[in-house]
Amino acid sequence: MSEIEARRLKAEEVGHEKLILNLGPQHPSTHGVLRVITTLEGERITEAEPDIGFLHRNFEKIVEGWTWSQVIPLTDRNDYLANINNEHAYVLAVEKLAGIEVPERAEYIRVIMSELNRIASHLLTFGTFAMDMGAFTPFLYGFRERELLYDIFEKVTGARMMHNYVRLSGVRNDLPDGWDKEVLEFLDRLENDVIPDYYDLLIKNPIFEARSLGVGVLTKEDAIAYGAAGPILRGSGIDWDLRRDMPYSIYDRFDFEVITREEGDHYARFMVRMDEMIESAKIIRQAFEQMPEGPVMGKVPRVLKPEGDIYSAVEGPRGEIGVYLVGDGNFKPYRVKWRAPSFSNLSILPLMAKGQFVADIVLTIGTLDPIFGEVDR
Amino acid sequence: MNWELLGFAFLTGMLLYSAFKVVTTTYITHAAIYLAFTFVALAGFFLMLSANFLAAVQILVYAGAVVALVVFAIMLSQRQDYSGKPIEETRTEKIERTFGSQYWGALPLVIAAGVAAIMIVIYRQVVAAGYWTSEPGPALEDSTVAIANELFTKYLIPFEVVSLVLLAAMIGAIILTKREGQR
Amino acid sequence: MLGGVLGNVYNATKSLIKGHLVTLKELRTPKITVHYPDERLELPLGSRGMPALKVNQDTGLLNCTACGVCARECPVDAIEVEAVVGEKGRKKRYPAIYNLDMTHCMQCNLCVEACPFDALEMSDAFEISRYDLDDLIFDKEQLAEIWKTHKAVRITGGEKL
Amino acid sequence: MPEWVMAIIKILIVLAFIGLNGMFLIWAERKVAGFIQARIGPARVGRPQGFFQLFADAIKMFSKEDVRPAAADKWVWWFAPVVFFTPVAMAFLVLPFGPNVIGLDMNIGLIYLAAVASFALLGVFMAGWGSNNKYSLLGAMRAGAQMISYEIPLILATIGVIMITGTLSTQGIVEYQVAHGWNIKTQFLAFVVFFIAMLAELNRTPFDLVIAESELTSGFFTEYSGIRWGMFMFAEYTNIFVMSALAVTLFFGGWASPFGLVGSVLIFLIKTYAIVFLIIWIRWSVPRVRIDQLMTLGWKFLLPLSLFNIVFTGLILLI
Repeated sequence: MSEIEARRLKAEEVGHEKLILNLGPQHPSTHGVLRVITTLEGERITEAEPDIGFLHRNFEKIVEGWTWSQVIPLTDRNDYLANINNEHAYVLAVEKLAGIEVPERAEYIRVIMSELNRIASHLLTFGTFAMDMGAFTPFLYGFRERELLYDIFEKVTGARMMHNYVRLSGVRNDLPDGWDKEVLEFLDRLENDVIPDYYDLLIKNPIFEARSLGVGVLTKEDAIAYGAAGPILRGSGIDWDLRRDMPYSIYDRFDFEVITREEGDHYARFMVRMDEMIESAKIIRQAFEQMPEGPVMGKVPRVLKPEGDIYSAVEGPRGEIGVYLVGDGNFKPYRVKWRAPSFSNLSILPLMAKGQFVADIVLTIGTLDPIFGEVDR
Repeated sequence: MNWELLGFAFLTGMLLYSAFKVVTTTYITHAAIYLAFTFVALAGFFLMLSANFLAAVQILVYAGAVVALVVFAIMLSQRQDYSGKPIEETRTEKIERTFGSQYWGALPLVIAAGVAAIMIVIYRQVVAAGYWTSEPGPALEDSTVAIANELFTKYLIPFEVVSLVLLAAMIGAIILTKREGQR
Repeated sequence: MLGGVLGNVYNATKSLIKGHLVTLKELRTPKITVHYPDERLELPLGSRGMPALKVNQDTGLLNCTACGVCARECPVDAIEVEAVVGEKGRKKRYPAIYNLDMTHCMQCNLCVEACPFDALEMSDAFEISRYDLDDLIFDKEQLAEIWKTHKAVRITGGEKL
Repeated sequence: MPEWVMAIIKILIVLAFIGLNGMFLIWAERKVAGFIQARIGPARVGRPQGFFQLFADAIKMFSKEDVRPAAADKWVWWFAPVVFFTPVAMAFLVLPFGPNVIGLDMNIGLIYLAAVASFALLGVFMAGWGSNNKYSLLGAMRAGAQMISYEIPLILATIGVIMITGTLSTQGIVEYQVAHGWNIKTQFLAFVVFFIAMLAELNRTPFDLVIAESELTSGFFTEYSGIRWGMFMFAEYTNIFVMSALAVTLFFGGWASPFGLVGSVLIFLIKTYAIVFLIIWIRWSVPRVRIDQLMTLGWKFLLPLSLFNIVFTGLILLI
């Protein structure tokens, strides 16, 4: 007996008429391949159960057969919207484990690229959230800006998405000449033209406000209990950002604010992302000012056989990307555990979906913004 | 060719067949859809009688709104699950199983056609005998205005009373259908 | 209360009109769409397509010595190398077979970084779709051909583009 | 020429117009959407603006396989596009294209239009039920709630115009406006209500909950393909044209020219397509509302407003 039949029988026993609706895995708005089994009463959801694993590709086991440096291109594919952040997380962990030194300039480049990637990811989230709400145009505006940003990425890393740019002890290559000007131009345009347009087009729209204000509220307690991360945590009013609270790399040298909102609804989570883009721009500007000249690659030991275990985490666009590594003195990792923020964020969905309209669960998935490369790994 | 007669025959057939199906079909949604077609055929009769306004109102109120509400009520109250008819057995097979031959499926059509034929004969006889040959009503222009004038002068009080009764019925229905906890 | 409602209506209308003006403005802005097969974007230097085998300009031979480092470094085992050791007239080892399986390759640049002999480069050849999977396994002649016909650049560690 | 030949010719003209207009609007929507979204839209077939895309689309639609879900309610499923399409075509009977270009100048023109429009709901129901698909069913339920709720303000909004012009005939309304100026001047409130209700009747964004591709995939026509899907599309876009034409007739003087020139079919079409553009423009600018917000807007805002408009117009007329 399939689970749907079982649910139907259960519903019949209770004597209520319930409609079991399968959202996904092939559904235009489930980000990636998420299947949510929802039980409906009219248009209200009484129960929602996410079913994941359609994109499972055994990341953690595969890398046990690869050398330490071979893993880097694969980390790109975990959260494919935050490639540099993922590479950064992994590389930081290995560097800590093996005690590798990183040159100053490489640290700055890593920070700049990570923050740019955060902006790219939030631009996409802006777009997909608008599309979940039925507004198609902001989606394409978000994508347009992101594409321009990817052009900038391509000039440095040689690829638009799967950069494979961060290396143990540094980054693969130095920034090309004049690249910083391009980035700063993009940031100026983003802050002065693009984001105000977004405000006019979508965020101040009365329908947008009606759909997002006070909907899908996540309380502080629940956010902590479910291990929410990133903008979802901060949207519920918890002031926690790894970049400030557990500074890694060189984040303690920058002056930026951690955006929090008290309400915990769709609007709050959405606005946290919008404001974080501006904070990221701030960090990038400071980084360009402070950046020293010098090499971008340090010395990597010829034979890399670290021993011991380590947990290290970075703040990705979706929250804490944690990497737990165990090395047994071999040229391959003994165990890699990937703490994906989307996974823990998605676990809140059943709680938040209860009592919502069908239309709102789509928005809830939109603000949780899970990336299935990362959820299923 | 008498176009009027042809139209009458068509409408009669449609009306009788769909009315027959409303009560005999086993699927309640189908019944509602047949009901809509019955109303449309009825509107066709109004049109033939030059009562344009009534025909339009017939479609607007009955075929449009009432049937929609009926379908709504069906969908909201149905106890069975939502799968339509069983797919194992086609209609032809079912008829064959019940009657022994699939050709019995045409029975309602035959009956409808027969009744339609009888109606046409009667119509012709009656018309030929001159019973119904009243003068054609007043010119078309006045139909709407005439109805409005009647409604708002002569029948004003009954009209308002009916609307009040309907309102009361509506509120009553809402209260009755609300579940205990929601009151 | 009525005033509040009217104020809301006013604000909503105003912001709706503002939003519509944004889309109206976009009607006239220049489009960034590129009609791909007819027009192409200039790829930046170092844009990664598929790897190519570098040919020595003077001798016309491959730089590759078939040492097999790239094959070992490749995470997805896309490279297959077999060496021939010194025939007459040629000093170095050279590859008898050098196959690159583009059905596996993820264009990560790791083989180029590993190569100690300046024999591999990332070319900007990205239009590599074929009707047959077997055609996606490139042998050494094809890889050299790609190096000759495409812009290729080698980035190994830390230098500027 | 006998009357029935004329009738058949007229029907053919209307069908040809529906086909061409539907294809043109689909193309125009894609083009406008493209330009609004910083793209260029269709540009391949018939360069440079992709005008022949509409024929390519039509050919594709006709040649695609007509897939019927195994568990569909066969006849209901089969008839739904027909029931949805017919009323739309019937509406052309009373649209006043020009001074003498009208199918039939009925004295109940507006009520005829309302009746015909209300019948399309049955097609939606049949499609939603017959597909035997939960998304379709939800879409049909939403369609029912939405269309019933918004038909009332839609019709009530026209009553103000009827009271002023004193006729239900569409041609009569236009002739009144030729003599007395456009109704939009006196009936602005009615126009606002009419326009919002019209968007909802047409299932266009921001009221496209019936289709709601992010929630219900495609609502009631999720299961349709090929020409059957095409019929829904044609009906939908023709409906946009009909409703815009109705708005022009009621509020913008129909075929009357604004500058005192002779009115003509061309002016009527220009006005109508201007409204169509407005509808397309709105679609690509706003998000979608939720079902409860839709109901609230319809019953608590538009209905009182349209009633107020009637009372107000009546008072003015009395004084």
